Order: sequence, then structure tokens, then C-alpha cells
Amino acid sequence: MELFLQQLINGIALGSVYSLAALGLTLVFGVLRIPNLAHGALYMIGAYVTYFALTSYGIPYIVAIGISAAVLALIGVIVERLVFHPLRNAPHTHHLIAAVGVLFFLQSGAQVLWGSEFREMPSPFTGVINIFGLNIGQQRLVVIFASILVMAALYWFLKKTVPGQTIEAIEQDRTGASLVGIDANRVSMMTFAISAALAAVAASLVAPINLVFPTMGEALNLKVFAIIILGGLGSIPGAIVGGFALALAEVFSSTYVSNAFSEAIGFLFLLVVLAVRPTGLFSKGA
Amino acid sequence: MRVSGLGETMGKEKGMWKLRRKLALSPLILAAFFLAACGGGSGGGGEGGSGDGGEVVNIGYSGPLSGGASLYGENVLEGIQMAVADLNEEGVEIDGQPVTFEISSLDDRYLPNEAATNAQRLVQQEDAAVVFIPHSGGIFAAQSINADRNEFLLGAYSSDPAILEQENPLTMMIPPRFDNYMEPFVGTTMDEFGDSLGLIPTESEYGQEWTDQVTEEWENQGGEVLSNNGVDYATTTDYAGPVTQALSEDPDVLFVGGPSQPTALVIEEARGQGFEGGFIVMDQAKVEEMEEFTSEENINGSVGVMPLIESTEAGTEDFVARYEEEISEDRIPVSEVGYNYQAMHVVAKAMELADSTDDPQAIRENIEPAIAEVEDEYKVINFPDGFTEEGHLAGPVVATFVEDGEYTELEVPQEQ
Amino acid sequence: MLLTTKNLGITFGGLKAVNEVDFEVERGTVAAIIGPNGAGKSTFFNLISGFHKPTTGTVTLDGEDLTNLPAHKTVRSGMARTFQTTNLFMEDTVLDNLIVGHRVRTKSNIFDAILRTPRLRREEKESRERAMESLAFAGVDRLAERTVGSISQEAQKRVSIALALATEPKILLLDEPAAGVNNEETEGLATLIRKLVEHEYTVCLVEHKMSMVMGLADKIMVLHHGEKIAEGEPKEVASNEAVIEAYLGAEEEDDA
Amino acid sequence: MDALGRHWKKIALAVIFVISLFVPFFVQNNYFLGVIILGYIWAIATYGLNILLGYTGQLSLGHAGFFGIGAYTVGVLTVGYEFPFWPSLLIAVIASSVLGFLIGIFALRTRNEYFAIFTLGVGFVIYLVIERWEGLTGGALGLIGVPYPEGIGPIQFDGPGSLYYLILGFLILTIYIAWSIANSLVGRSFMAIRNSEELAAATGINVGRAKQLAFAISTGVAGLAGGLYATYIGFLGPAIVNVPTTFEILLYLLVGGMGSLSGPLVGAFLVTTLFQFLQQFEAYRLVILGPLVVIIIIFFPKGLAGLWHAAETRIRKRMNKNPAPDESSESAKEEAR
Repeated sequence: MELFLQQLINGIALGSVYSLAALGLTLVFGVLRIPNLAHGALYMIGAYVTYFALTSYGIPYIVAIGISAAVLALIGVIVERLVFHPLRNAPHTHHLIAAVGVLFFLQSGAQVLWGSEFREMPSPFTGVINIFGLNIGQQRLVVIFASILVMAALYWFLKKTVPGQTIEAIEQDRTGASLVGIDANRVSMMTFAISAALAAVAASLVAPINLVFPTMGEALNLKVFAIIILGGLGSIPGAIVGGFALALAEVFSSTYVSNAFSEAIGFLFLLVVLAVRPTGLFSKGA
Repeated sequence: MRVSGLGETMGKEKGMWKLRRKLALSPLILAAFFLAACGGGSGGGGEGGSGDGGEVVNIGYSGPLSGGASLYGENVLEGIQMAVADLNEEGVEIDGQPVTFEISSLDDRYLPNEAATNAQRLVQQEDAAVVFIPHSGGIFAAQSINADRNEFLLGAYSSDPAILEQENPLTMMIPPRFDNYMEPFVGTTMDEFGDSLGLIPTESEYGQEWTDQVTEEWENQGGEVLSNNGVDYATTTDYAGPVTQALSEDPDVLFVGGPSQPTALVIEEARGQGFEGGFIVMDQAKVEEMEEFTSEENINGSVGVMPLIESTEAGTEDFVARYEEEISEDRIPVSEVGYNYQAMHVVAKAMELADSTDDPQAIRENIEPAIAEVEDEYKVINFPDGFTEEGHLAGPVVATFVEDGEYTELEVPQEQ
Repeated sequence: MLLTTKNLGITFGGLKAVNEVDFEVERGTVAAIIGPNGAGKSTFFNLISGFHKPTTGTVTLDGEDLTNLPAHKTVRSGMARTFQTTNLFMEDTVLDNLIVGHRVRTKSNIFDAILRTPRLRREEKESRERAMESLAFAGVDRLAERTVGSISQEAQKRVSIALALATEPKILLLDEPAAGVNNEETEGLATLIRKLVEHEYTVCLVEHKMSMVMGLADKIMVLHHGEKIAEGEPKEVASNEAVIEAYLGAEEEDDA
Repeated sequence: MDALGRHWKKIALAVIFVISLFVPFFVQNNYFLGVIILGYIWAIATYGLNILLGYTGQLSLGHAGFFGIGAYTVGVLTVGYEFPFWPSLLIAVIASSVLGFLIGIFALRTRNEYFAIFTLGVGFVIYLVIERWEGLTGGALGLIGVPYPEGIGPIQFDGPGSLYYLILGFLILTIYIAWSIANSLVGRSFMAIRNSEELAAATGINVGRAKQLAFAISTGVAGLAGGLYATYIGFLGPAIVNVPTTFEILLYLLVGGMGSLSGPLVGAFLVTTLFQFLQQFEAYRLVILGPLVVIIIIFFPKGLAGLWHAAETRIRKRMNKNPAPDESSESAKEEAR
């Protein structure tokens, strides 16, 4: 039972990170139909920005995350303008390929600029809390609460603000939204900005319990894709549920089945879901 | 229809314009390719050297210089570079001719086929007679070409004894065989902490082999091996899950290891979750590097390879100082740097004795006598005292057991 | 009767997009389906041609039950259709777009292709000939070597009808054949449709332009909110109260 | 005019063929020969992808997985079970093709991005299976000592020179297969699907089955390339099966030109050579390559083949002394008709 609870907490912490990263990816897909394979690279850059804000400029952790989100939002807009905007009418294969180009550039660029060594991100939340015989790292609690906060903020933004509603409108009905006269360009840039900022927050939250290095986004990249496909491309609740589902599946399959299996499980699950429901769990009208 | 017809016409003109723009752009792209290619030709190249020393001897290197394993690849290269700098400064004469050593390094992204292609290139384009490769996949691939297709001496930096089993006549295995660590590592931790062993190693090829060997040895010495909770250290986001899982079986000792930094995280997580036993640390992880990522206390009770900086060889101290001065102030030289540094010195001496810079056979035959000729100042860590039939730079090896923040020496018996 | 539907209907998410429609098309005639926007005309076409699976009812072509057959099989049984947007491949030549139209009547497979068997050669030749014949029938054979993107909208409409013809159909389902072309050209397309009937093809079309339908169709069915509200000769339908109301009501909705 | 153009192409093809025959004679350098041989192998794999992506319009991101199945089938059979090479290669092609067909049953239920990502998942799972199934594949350690093919009659395959001809032969076979598919009703069905699945179905093409056929051919060709790779390199490790290899093959196809016959060869050859040239840039290579990919996809989505085609059309127009009336004016005439 203790093991179960401990792993449950671990799974929830991991799931919050997955969900945050997946949210950004699914937003871009839902609004722009772009499967952004470079998302993991944006995530990695986000971690580096926070790292340097912390270590080189001594900016407090929480503020550093904010700065990182802002910087990444800008990078997101630049990527959208330079790469995806010119391709807006191209077939989907072109988006995928262009995204791979961006991925190459960001990842190798990070290596060239900052070297390939592992870096440790200091966080003020280093202690371990002991509740009911469970040992929980403070940073993990920070990850969980901050993620919930960010998700709530995103929800509020999409539902209650005008710019947010325009994003949602396009996501739900593209032709309808364009009829109403929504400026697609603005929405497009805004979506990329939010997506990259979410990736930055996710990376900055998880970095203190892991490390910062140029290929840190690689492993996550495939996983978040599995998540958003699982949840249904473009579905926000799908991304959140999918993120937690994958994390818990990984943690518990390694606990109760086999460890070698846990990495494959996400993908096997994904394949099974898609084989049964070709457009994912939460998609509207398969 | 008039309107749509007009639109069509305009569309076509636009199309034409676009085409023109594309055609205009294409020479630019070609030029970019060309520039890239030319720039590439002059890059890479030599390291150190006064430049006036007669014939140039190219030493080949193919290793991961980009991607996740690039730090490791760079460390190995640094060792060779430092040795070459020594040699060029000292001035080496081979067969009566002064020579200058240069290093041609190529990136293989840790891929075996790239390593083999690079090795061919180094031999054929750069006339390298010796090629260093620091990963077993690349070594195996190179072994399939170095004896018959292109002759070169393979400087194999991998502690995997399987590279000796190929009976390749032109392989020089550089580091100590990892299987020799098993007995003292297992014995020490079992005596100290108890007889159940939990496993959280990295899931690389190397990790797998270590895991098999540790498991076998632990069981041989009468201990109990618990379930394997290994995860790929390169792709894991959070180690809490596997650590919780491993600790739930209440092990006395944990087997961990992969790159140093993630290994430190695993150890920290285990201590954070209340683990008080010992660690067997795979030789890929360096205790001295781990110290920078977790507190010293956490590392107490670990057995692992001897940190180069703690080594007592004659040249170690100077070497560490030079590394800080010439290579990096932030990083400390790890054993990869040292082993390859020594190996390069052995190779140079073997060339001197063979009176040849380009006959891999002759160089190979002179490795054994060359070992004794290497000056003490170039000995920095577990310097070999012999060269085995199978092609291993063997010798007495000292590992370490960390006790109360002290690195105590641990003799590693050498049975081949 | 060549084409018969009985109780044909489909439900999307609880909404009856087409509601139990009985419909018949006589051999060698032109039948038209009209109705305001969103009346379910295209959905009805999709049901007949196997693009949607009906939730109720049956489709019979020339005595053969086509209900639940996938689209490509209905083509084999003699059903051919066009789309509102022609969907032709703009960068290829007209002829290259057409040759595949005869594929459904050929048997050569991948091994024929690799071994270049006589069967493949013969069928290739047949397909090419059939394509040219169809183009000639549709009056666009002189455009055969032009790319589709470089010919006019009307010519593209003709090419897509030719493509349908290349499949050797018994009945042609034309989905708004005159959408996006001017009045003069519409007349030309109407002439083509008459020519089809003269050559013993049967035509069923969905059309928005009342003028075209009135002059062309032997029989008209009016759909409104997925239900058949009228059926008969053009004159009868034009004077039908329910039809007029439906169209007026739809206009009001559009205006709103 | 057209006949001249065709003639010209045939001559060029013959010249290229003759040159390719003599390559081992004037390339005495094993490194260059090795780069060329690997270029051929990747070209074969790229032809496989072209059949699916270029002709049929379905982006599979699991291509390296099937390449790996071919490679490992040969590797496991020859090393683990001491099978002769030739039957192993045959089994490799059949295995990857049949597996492709079976996976296609599920994968092709999905469309567009879903298909791409589904196959990405398939590729990754194949990689994980190969990496983890130590007993069969040697796990992360890999398989050592895949033998050269056995000789056929008097021909012995004992070095890069003879292997060059073997792999050239398979490349020509692959190109022939690609050509014969492209120029057949089967290929026309594929291209009709690429253009519009709806229209293809409305012309009576069994879209599902045609896609599945294209997928099986594509994976079979990938398996062939994998099998040749195994015997040429002699060593197999799981890294070659991983997702980045798929992206590399995709890059070759993209640079060469999707849907063209020459594209895969040109792309694979040029990019592998370029990679060798850029070697010394090490990590900087990808910093250059990334933007290059983006530029190509934005400005030259049809790759070099498309560029060549456009240039050719222009040159023809220039050369034509009695230029055809401008297309727009012609269509205006047509309207006036």
C-alpha cells in the first residue's frame, strides 16, 4: 500500500509534466493542424533559459520560469513566422518535415552554444517531506501544484478572455471562425507563443529533479506525441487525461509488470487505441 | 467567369514569378553547400604541435561528438589531444625523421556504421595508421574492416571483454576489463552492507552487460539479487518511480550507473527516499563527477572506479593541473581522459620502436616493449604493465570504496 | 427502374440527415435532386454511391443490391459520380488524370506491372483508348495533353464527367455539375448531359440552379431537412406549395 | 521536340549506367567506394519510402523500423542460425513486407497526421523490441559478424569491389520496380489516391487495399535495403533502427524530390555525400542542415527533381523559336470559344 501511494505521487508528478508539455503540442495541432515535432526542442531551450536566468543572473526560481516562458513565447512566434507561416497551405507532410528541421537546428544549436554536458538546475525546494511514511521531494509537490495552477490559468484564458476564445473558436470550427472574421495570423502566432511557453514551464519545473542537457527533449518528444494522439489530436482535456494516463501507466507497469515493459507500454497502448479508434479517445466524431 | 479567369491568369503569373525566384535561389543554395563542403575540408585537423617538425603523422579518432554522448566523446578526444601536445613539444623522431603528430577527429554520433565509415576515411584520406574509437558498437564494426579491408591499428576504448573475443589481430584495448571489477565490488559491498542487491542501472548495451555480470557474481558469492529496475538514463524524466520500486524490496546494496550525472540523481533520489545501504557504481559513472551533482554524504558507501584525481601515479598531479589550464576550468579530468592519454603515449613509443608510422602490424608488435619505455610523467592512472596476446593493455588496477568521504583503495585482481 | 432506393436514411449524432427516402430513376432519363442548402442532397448521393453507410433502407442498381457496399464496389456495379469540387490533379495532364478511370474494369496487378505482361500492355492500351473516347465524348479531347490546372473551370467540369464515363457506368451521379461556371457554359454542360442520355446513359444530378434543372430533368425530387417533400415532373414540382415554402423559408434563414 | 527530350534522357541514363559500372576501377579508395555503396543502400530504402509517400501520398515515419526488420532478419538468420545469406535475404524481404502488410491493416485505418504518428509509434516499438530482445537480437550489444553473401557460380563476394556490383544490381532492380509501378495502372491507382482519396474511390479504386499494397511494397523494399546493409557493414546495432534513421531517409527523399523516379537516388546520394563533407563540422552540421531542410521544404517542396523539371520546362520554352502563345492568353481564347 505504501508502495502504491508512493508510486501514485510519483506518477502524478510525472503526469503533470507530461500534461503541460502535451497541452502546448495539442493546442498547436488543434488550431493549426501542425504536428510540431520540434516541441521537445522548445522544451529543452526553455529549461536552458531558466537555468541561465537562475545561475548567471541570480534571478529567483519562480521569476526565472516566468522569464523563460516569455522568451520561449517569443521564440515560438519566430518559429511560426519563419517556418510554419510560409507553409500554412502546404500538405501536412511538409509541416512534419519542417518541424524536423527546426528540431535539428535547436538541438544542435544548444549543443554548440552551451556544450553537451549535463547541468544541474538549483531549485529552492530541495527538501524531502515525510507524510504517512511517504518520502516526497518538495520539488515534486511544486511540480504538481504549479502544473495545476498553469492548467487552470490556461483554462481561464481560453474560456474567459477574448483572445483565448478566438483560439478556442478556431479549434472547434475552423470554417465557422474564419467566417466570423477572426484574424488567423494573430491566432496562429498567439497559439505558438502559448505552446512554447507551456513547454518552457514544463521543462523548468521538471529540470530540478532531472538535468539540463541538449537532448533532454528527445525522449519526451515521442511521449507527448503518444499522449496527444491518445487523447485525440487537438483535444485539451485529452492532453491532460492522456498525460496522467501515460505517466501512471508507466509507473505502475514498472511497479507491477516489468520494468523493460514500461517504456514500450505507452506506445503499445497508443497503437491499440488507434487501431480501435483511429482518431484517438477524445476526438469529436471519429 | 471573367473574374475567375482573371484570377487564374494572375495565379499563373504569380506561379511564374515564384518559379523564377526559386531558380534564382538555387545557386545560392548550391553555394551554401559548396561553402559548407570547403569549410569542412579545412576544419578538424591538428592539435598542438610546433608545426616545424617534419613528417606529419595523422592519428585518427571517431567518436560521438554530437548528441547525447558527446561529452564522453570529447573527454576521450581530450586525452589523445593532450598526449599529442606532449609529444610534439618534446619532439619525436621516428626512423631518424622528426615527426609531428596531428589528430583527425570525426563525429560518428555513436553509430557503429558511421564509426566504420569514418575509420575507412581516416585510413584512406588521412593516412592514419591508428584509429581510436571509444564505443563497443563502433569497435565491432571497425574490427570487421581493420584486418582485411583496410589495415589500421584500432585503439579500442571500451572495457567490454567481448572486443577481445573477436581475436582481431590489430586491436589495442585500452581500459581495464570491467569483468575484473566484479569480484572486489561485490565482495566489499556485501561484507559491508548485506546480501540483497537491488538493480537500477542504465539500459544501455553496456548497462546490460554489467548487470548480467554483477548479477552472476553476486549470486556466486551467495547473495540474493532482487528485480531489475533499470531505466534508460538518457531518456528518463523522473527517477523517483524506479527508485521507489527498487527500495520497496528493501535491498542492502544498489547497483547503479550510467553517465555520472544521472547516476548522481539516482543516488540522491535513493537517499532521499531513505536508503542507507551501499552502491555498486558502474565504471561508466565517475564518483568525482557525481560529487558535483549530489552531496558527498550520499556517495558514502559506494564502490566504483578510482577517480583520476585521486590516483597515485607519478604524472597524475601535473596532468590534473594541465587539464585545468589547457582544457577546462569547470570540468575535472575523468579516467577516460587519462587512459586515452596514456594509450596515445604508448602508441607513439611503439611507433618509435617499430621505426614506422604507417605499418599497423609493426606498431602492434612493438606495443609490449613500448609500455616499459613510457616516461613516468605520462603515467596518470592504472598504467599498464603488459600487453596481452588478445590485445589488452593490462596491469594492476586500483578501484575505490568511498568511506566517510575518503577514497580508500580497492585492489582489483587481474585474471584474464 | 435502373436505380431504386427504399426507406434510405442516415443519422448523424441523432440528427436524421436523410430520412427514409424512396426514390427511383428510370433507365435513359435525367433525374434531379434539388433542395435548399443543407437539405441532405449531397448526403443522399453519398448514401447511394457507398461513401456513407445508410442506417436504414436499401439501394438497388439494375436489380443488384448495393446497400452497404463500399464506394469502389458501387463503381464496379456501374455507379459513377462526380464531386462539387472536381478534385482532379492539377499538375498532371488531362489524359493522365483520365487513364486511371478505366482501372476498375482491368485486372492487371503488381506482378503484371513488374513483369510487363501482355495483359498489362493490353489493359494500358484499353485504358488509354477509353480515356480518349470519354474525353472526345465530353468534347475536351483536344485538351488531353494540357495540365488540368491550365484549363478553364468548365473544361475541368467536362473532364471530371469524362472521368466518370471512363469507368463504363450505367448511371452517372453528378454533384452540382454547373457550380462555379457562367450561364453560357451551364448551357453547354446541359447539352453534354442531354448527349449522355441520348447515348443511353442514365443521369442523376444534384443541382442548385433551378433554371438548369427545369430544362433538363425528366423528373425532380425535392429534399428538405432530409425528407422528400415533393417528387414529379419539373412543372409539377415548380408549382408545389411545399416546395415554394421550403425555398422561401430557406432564403429567410439565409438572410437572417 | 518531345522525342528529342526523351532521347536525351536515354543517352544520359546510358552514360550514368556505364559510369556506375566502372566506378570500382577508378575509385581505388575503399572509403569513397564505401560511401558510394552506402549511398546506394540508402537510395534503395528511399525508393521504398517514395512508393508510399511519393506515389501514394502516405507519410510513414516507421520506415527505419522495417529497414531494421530486414537487417535483423538477415543478421539473426546468418549469425544466430548460420543460414546462408541468400535465403536469409529473401526471408528478410518477405518478412518486412508481410509485417508491413499486417501492420498496414491497422495503421491504414488512420489517416494523414494520425497515420504518420501511428507509424512513428510502430517504428519506435520495433526499435524497442530489437533493443530489448537480447536473446534474439543481441540487444543493445548487437550482432557481430554478419557474413558476406555466398558466391554465385564463379562470382565471389569477398570485398567491397564485388559487393559494389551486387548492391548496384539491387539498386537497378529497385529502380526498375519503381519505374514499372509508376508506369502501370497499379501506380496510377496509387497516384490517384495521393491526389484525392475520395475521387479515387469514386473511380472504383479500392483505396484501402491499394494503400496496403503500397505499404507492403514500401516496407519490403526497406527490408531489402536493410538486408544488404547487414551484409555490407557486417555488424548490427539497434541505433540504426531508431527514429532518426527514418528522418534521414525522409530527408533524402525530400531533397531528391518526392514522387519522382530519380529523386531517391539523387537525394540519397547527394545528402550522404554532403554528410561526409560536413563531417568536420561535427555538431555544427545539424545547425546548418536544420535550416536547409526548412528552406527546401518552403521553397523547393518538390526537391531537386522538381527544380530540374521546372528548369527544363523553361529551357524548352526558351529554345522554342516559335514560342507557344502564353498560356493565359490561350485559356482566354478558350473562354471565348
